[in-house]
Amino acid sequence: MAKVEFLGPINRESIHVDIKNLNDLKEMFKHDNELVEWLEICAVAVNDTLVSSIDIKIGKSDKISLLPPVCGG
Amino acid sequence: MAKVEFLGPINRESIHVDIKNLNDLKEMFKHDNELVEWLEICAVAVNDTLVSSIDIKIGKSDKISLLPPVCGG
Amino acid sequence: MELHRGPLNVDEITNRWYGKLKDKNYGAYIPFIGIVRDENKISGLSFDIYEPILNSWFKAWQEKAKNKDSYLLMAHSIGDVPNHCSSYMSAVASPHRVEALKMISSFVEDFKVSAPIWKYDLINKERVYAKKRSTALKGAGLLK
Amino acid sequence: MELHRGPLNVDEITNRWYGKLKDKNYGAYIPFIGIVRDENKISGLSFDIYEPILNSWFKAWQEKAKNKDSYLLMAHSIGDVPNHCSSYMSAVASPHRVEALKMISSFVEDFKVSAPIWKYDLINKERVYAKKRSTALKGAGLLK
Repeated sequence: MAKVEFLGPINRESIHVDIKNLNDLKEMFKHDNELVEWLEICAVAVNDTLVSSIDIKIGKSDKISLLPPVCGG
Repeated sequence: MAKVEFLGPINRESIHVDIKNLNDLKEMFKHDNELVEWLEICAVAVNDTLVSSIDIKIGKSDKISLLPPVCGG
Repeated sequence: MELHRGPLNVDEITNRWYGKLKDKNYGAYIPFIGIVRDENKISGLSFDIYEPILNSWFKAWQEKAKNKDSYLLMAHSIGDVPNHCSSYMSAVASPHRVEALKMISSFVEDFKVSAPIWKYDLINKERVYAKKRSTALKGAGLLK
Repeated sequence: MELHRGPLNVDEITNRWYGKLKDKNYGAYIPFIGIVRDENKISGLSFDIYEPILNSWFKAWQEKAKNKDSYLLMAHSIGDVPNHCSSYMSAVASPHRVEALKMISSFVEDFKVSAPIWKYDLINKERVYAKKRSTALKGAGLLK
């Protein structure tokens, strides 16, 4: 199953999900009220590369990361 | 008498001159062939302030400095 | 690129970086040092970092620098950094000053909006996410 | 503003400057370090400085900096500086990074064209005025 990790201030344990693409993940999260406000502002990386298409295919060993707004320095 | 100093690469001893304004100095230097090429590129300071008018009056205790092109750092 | 737990030792890092670069025939060397300001009643800042994406972001910048015969350095804190201490340093070395000045500026600005680092205010010993001062990454909102 | 005979001791100056500033609640500190490049067959550079005008030029910049809650520092060599040594350092400390990045850039650029400092290449132990790389000061040619 693909791994989903929630980075920085989202402060949630990673989960494992059985999905075919990012759209499936979007569907899965739709009713997670706590997560909804994060989803609006989070970028998404697949295997540590930021992605911009919801149709990207997800395999069993892929890692998906949710990245909230950043502020280094 | 006013003092004239030649800064940096001009490499000349200071001189003292009896002049009323910078125009007098210009006249005085006109036939100094060695100096002519410096005059074209030198800025002029009176009492350590850069000046832009040839008509500036010069008193006995004033100091005139010729400043060639600069390159610090 | 180096990450340190807690505040950066500015003197040690500055001197080590300069020692590494000074004989390499760069004409201009510009470090940038970020210091935690005492403001908004904080006692300090705290940082989380996602290293894999930070590393690839930095590598891409190092390539850009290399194409201009330049070299980049960076250090950042993980965890808590008290007021008046440094949490972030970066530096550029270039053959000439114009390139170096341009690059340190564009590097630091891109760092602020692209580096996967999360900042928290330390208030009454609690970590409060600095959401208002943060910038959404490119492509944010994909799953909304 | 400090002038040193021969090369600058970069580590000593960097550490001293940072020590002086770090508790003053500046958020960004940017030193600029100029290093003599081994090029054009020189063994080093040499400098003449006219201090009275350099001092008033620097004072005017310090005022400008003060108006933006910032602070400027500068060090320069007098006389000979061998290749791979530093002849020029400056630094700005500001509350925030954007101002600091802007100011170090405009300060260094104005320094190059306004500071009354003359540069010579050291070639075969002779001082050769770096005329081609020099910039005429404002109002140049008044007596021509």
